[in-house]
Amino acid sequence: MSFASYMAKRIVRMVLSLVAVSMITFTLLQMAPGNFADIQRISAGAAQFGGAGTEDMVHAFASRYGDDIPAWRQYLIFMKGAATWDFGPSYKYPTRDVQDIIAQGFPISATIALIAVAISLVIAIPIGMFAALRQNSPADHGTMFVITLGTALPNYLTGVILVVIFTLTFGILPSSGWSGPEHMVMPILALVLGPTAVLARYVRSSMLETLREEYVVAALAKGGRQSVVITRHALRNSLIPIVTVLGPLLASLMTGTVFVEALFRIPGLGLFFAQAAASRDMPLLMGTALFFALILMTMNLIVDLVYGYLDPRIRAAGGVSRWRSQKRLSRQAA
Amino acid sequence: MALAEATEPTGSIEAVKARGHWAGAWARFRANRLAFISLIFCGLLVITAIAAPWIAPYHFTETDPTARLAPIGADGHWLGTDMLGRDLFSRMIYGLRTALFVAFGAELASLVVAIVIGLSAGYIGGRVDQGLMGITDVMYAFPSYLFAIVLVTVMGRSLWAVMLAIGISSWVTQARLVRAQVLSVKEREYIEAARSMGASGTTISFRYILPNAVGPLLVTTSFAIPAAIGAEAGLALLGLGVQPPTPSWGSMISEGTSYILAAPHLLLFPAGMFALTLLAFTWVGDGVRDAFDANGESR
Amino acid sequence: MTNSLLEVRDLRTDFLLKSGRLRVVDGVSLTVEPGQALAIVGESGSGKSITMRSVMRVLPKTARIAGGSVRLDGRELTELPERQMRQVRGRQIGMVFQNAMEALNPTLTLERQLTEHLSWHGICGKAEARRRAIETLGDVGIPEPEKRIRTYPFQLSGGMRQRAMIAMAMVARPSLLIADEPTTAVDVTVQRQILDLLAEFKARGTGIVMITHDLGVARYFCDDAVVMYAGRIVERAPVRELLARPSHPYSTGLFRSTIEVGGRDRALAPIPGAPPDLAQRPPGCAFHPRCERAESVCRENEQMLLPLTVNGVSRGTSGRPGAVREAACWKVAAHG
Amino acid sequence: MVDVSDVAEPVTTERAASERPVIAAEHVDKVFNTRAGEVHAVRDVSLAVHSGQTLGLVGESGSGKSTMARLLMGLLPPTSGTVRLDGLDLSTVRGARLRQLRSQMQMVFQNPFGSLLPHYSAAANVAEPLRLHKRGDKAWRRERAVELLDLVGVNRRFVDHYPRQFSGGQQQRIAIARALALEPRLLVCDEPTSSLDVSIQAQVLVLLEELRSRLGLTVVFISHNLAVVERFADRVTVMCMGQVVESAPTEALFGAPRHPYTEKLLAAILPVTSDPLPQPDISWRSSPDQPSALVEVAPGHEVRES
Repeated sequence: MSFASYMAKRIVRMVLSLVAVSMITFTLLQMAPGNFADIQRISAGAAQFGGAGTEDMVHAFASRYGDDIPAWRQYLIFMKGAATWDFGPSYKYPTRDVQDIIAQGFPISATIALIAVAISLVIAIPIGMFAALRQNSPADHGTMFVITLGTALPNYLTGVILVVIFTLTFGILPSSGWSGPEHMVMPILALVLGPTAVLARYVRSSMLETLREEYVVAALAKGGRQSVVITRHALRNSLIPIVTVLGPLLASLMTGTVFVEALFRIPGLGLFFAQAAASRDMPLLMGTALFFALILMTMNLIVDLVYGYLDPRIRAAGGVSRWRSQKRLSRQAA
Repeated sequence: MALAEATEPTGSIEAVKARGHWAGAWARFRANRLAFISLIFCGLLVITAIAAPWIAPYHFTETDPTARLAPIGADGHWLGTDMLGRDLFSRMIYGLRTALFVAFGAELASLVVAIVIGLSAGYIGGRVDQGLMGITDVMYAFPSYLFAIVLVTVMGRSLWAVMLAIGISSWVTQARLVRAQVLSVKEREYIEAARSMGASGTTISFRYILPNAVGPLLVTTSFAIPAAIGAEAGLALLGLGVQPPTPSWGSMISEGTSYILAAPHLLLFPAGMFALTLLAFTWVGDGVRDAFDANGESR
Repeated sequence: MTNSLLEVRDLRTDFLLKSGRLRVVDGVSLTVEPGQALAIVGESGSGKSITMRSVMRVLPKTARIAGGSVRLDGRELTELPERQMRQVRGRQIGMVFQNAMEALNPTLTLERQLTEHLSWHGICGKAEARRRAIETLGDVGIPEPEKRIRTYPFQLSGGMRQRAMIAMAMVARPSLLIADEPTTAVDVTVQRQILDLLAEFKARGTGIVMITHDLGVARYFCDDAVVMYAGRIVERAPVRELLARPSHPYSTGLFRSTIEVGGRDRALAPIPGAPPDLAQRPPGCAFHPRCERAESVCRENEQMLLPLTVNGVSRGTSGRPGAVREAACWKVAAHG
Repeated sequence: MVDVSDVAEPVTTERAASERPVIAAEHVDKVFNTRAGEVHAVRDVSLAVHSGQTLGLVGESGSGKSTMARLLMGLLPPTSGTVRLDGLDLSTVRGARLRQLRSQMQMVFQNPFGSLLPHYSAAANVAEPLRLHKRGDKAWRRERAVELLDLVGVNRRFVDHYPRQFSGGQQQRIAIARALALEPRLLVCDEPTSSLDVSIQAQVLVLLEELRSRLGLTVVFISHNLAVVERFADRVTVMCMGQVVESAPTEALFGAPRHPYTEKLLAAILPVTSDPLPQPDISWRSSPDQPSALVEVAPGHEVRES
């Protein structure tokens, strides 16, 4: 399969998935009890603000869809706009278009997530390598213990622990808000632990597997210095599979920021999504859902391409299946 | 007959008792002290959750107007009370009940669905498989937390709704895993051998493939439980979890952060208990994984 | 006195297990001369591979050399500092593995894998290394070596891959080559080609140790043979004499277990039982539970490896200098 | 339709044996559709094995011999051509009926550990085919399994151990016992000894030899090792790249091979008591896309024209 036809296939699949995501979201939202107006009325009533919410909604709705438009037409109109990156105004914030909200909120979420992943990678690779090279030593067991802590605790709980330490006990970092670098420290720290643990675990097991490969013995038998053999032969090959977990990891991190954003009151995109769902703000919910899905799939596509680039077996078209079957055959023969 | 004598097994096998797959895994699990202690602890948690109405001194809605934000060791409330004067200890026990109910329910449901769908996709292949992979593609494009958020909004915030939302957003991963397992077990020679003996598709699926795919499945399920506990609390933290006043550790943590200076125990105890629970379940998962890995079956 | 190319004396290697030390190579001695090939014959678990990995000192983490001496051109290797030992590996001793699919790194080109150790050892510069690699690929019979050097291992056929691995071992022109079952994973028709290829290196003076379970391969390729069982050498002889008149009951059993074309009338007489688990090594001669000639002395004491004699005269060495016949068996050594 | 109970009767007379082969392949082709395109694994193969006879199927990796074994066992459907068991076209039976027919033919695989159910004990593995075909009750099946294990030389004391607790040779014995449980007429052995150590290989071969003569089995024996085949088979078929290149009675094939590829295979053998044969001068290159004819050069001796 040529690269062009591969890309074409992937893109078609992405578009189909996006359509499916939009349909599922829209249908679910239609099924949800109460619409935007009801929700606003209830919360507004509680807050003694009269029918302001309803007016907003009517305003936003009418400016986009006119009165009395059936749901399926609303969907089509929305999708027509979405195709040209125009999601229309939000119900809740009728003066702002959804794409502007995304443009404002996403950089915040993305910054936190990307910095967190970068830090995780920098920490996790040496840790995983170190644990693998000292397999079954106390150092290895200790590392694995900490790694388990990291995988077990959700990022918001880590966030809470950080707040207890840095805000409550030492009072050196602010527990909420988003205005300066000091506001970034705790959210990022909270996000780093989980991915670091996951990555380190993968690096360790992948490294252990690679170290058992005969080509590592062969390189040592050629007179390679251990450090050279590890970096040139083992590390490279054990990091290739790591690339595949990076995709899902980035995805879970991008969306996982929603809890950290809620905890630290950061105006990121995740928080808008949660609000949109709660208030049945159709354009905002659909817009953010589609945007997240797009980001996710692009991320996976990039990961696959990088993987193919790193592994010559995949780079050569169709090579991977042949290699695997040959390897299996030769194992049987042995 | 000379032949029988000729093949008297040598040393090694005499020393070893007949031991099956499960017995071996269990022995290795028992030998793992941390995992075994964690398992006992998790068992106690489950019992506590089931027996909550008898263990908790108060009902979770019961308010004590005379003791709002009571400190630790207050009269009749040994872990203190919250801003409405509700007993913290009781609410934590009911929070545990909520968490475990949701987590076990969600994982059980998703496991059953995953096994049926994953097994048929893997074994039958063809259209069924393509269908599953199609669904998976879409679900993978939809971040699971966000999907759960939308689902909870749709279904309301009852205990069952939260459970379903978490279950629905996790079955796809499980089904994919079952499918992958089935595909790898299906390649084994013993399945071909079974076919050559005249075994039917159902026999092969349920008697031969499933038992050998169960190990890895058990491993992921035991990691999925703490993940589901975390998801339940996460939804509650966003205000999308179980409808108050039913307690959830997520909402308790969220409230706790609001009173962090006035009454830190409102945050510390639920958060601490939450962390401990998650760790215990994760350590059990670790133990299960190591127990099955050593069999070399999952390679 | 001139030195042999490789001289191993009383080599012992242990595995460090939780339950204690497990001796997997026990008092192995062997000699290889330039241009000669020695077969180490044995079944799986006999310690034949670990013996040669001990010589190269590339052992699994849990294995330790417990004693003995390894001399390459008269230089003691067991006590060499690691830094100098690295100069020996790849440069003076080359190694060929059973399966090139596993022994070649799948993500590096042949060029990288054939030339990297030339620069590690400072043998030559990059351009010269590339020239030598191409030359060696040509030597092992790979067509269009200038082109093939840029490919990855998976792009070659099985036979070609095996040749490329031999080229990797030989590119630094080592004086000793250790070949660990180099033909077990290849097709029968390729086997002989690979052996003929190795024979060319032998003819140019390379000493070769061939680890094999196949007596046919040993006979076709090697001059001398040692037979290993449960970590020890049980018999040592020139290959052809070993096969003409095996003397240790285990060698005899192996010989009788081997099926060959035209041997339809020869009764197949397999050795009963299976090789012992080294952790539960039988007392006395390790082979006695499977040996039909075993007597009480075999169950209690172990016999040393002793020269075979007939009426006090060494026998069966066919006059070739350096050729020895020895066996470790009470029933054999006692009366020849 | 052939009645199964009828088929199970041992064929006693020579004449009956020569009339209808136990297993026969007629112009069988098998094409696999893989991602890399079509792979023509087996091309126009015809063979027949009569009752009590052993056919040796020889070839290198990729020759299609293992695919042929699975075609004969009805585990794979041929792309074209027919496979007949006792004259019955396997492609005409399906489902439960086919599963029932399978009791007539059993297979021993190359990798004994891989072919045994890892979660069943040795006895349960051997009893499994009996259970599948609803023979006897549970106690009887176990008793029968223990008997069979005894027959192949697995001690009674170890029948409740699990496959991975046995050595490779022992595992293969268990697999053989399982294959014999249903008292099949046809045994297909796919490289049954090539994963075993030398001394164990000989044990298993001796066992198979003895069982074959004692039970009057019809055997298809697949191997890359010509020496083993020579010892074991009455008739040998040599395959290369999916085609039969030569097929002859064992003595004729080894005494006077006609096809250059057969000569090449023979020359590849490294004997232990003599020097190997000289390599043939003419190297034969197969061109499977333009198949040449299979010619009978002597009674029962067919050679592909080169």
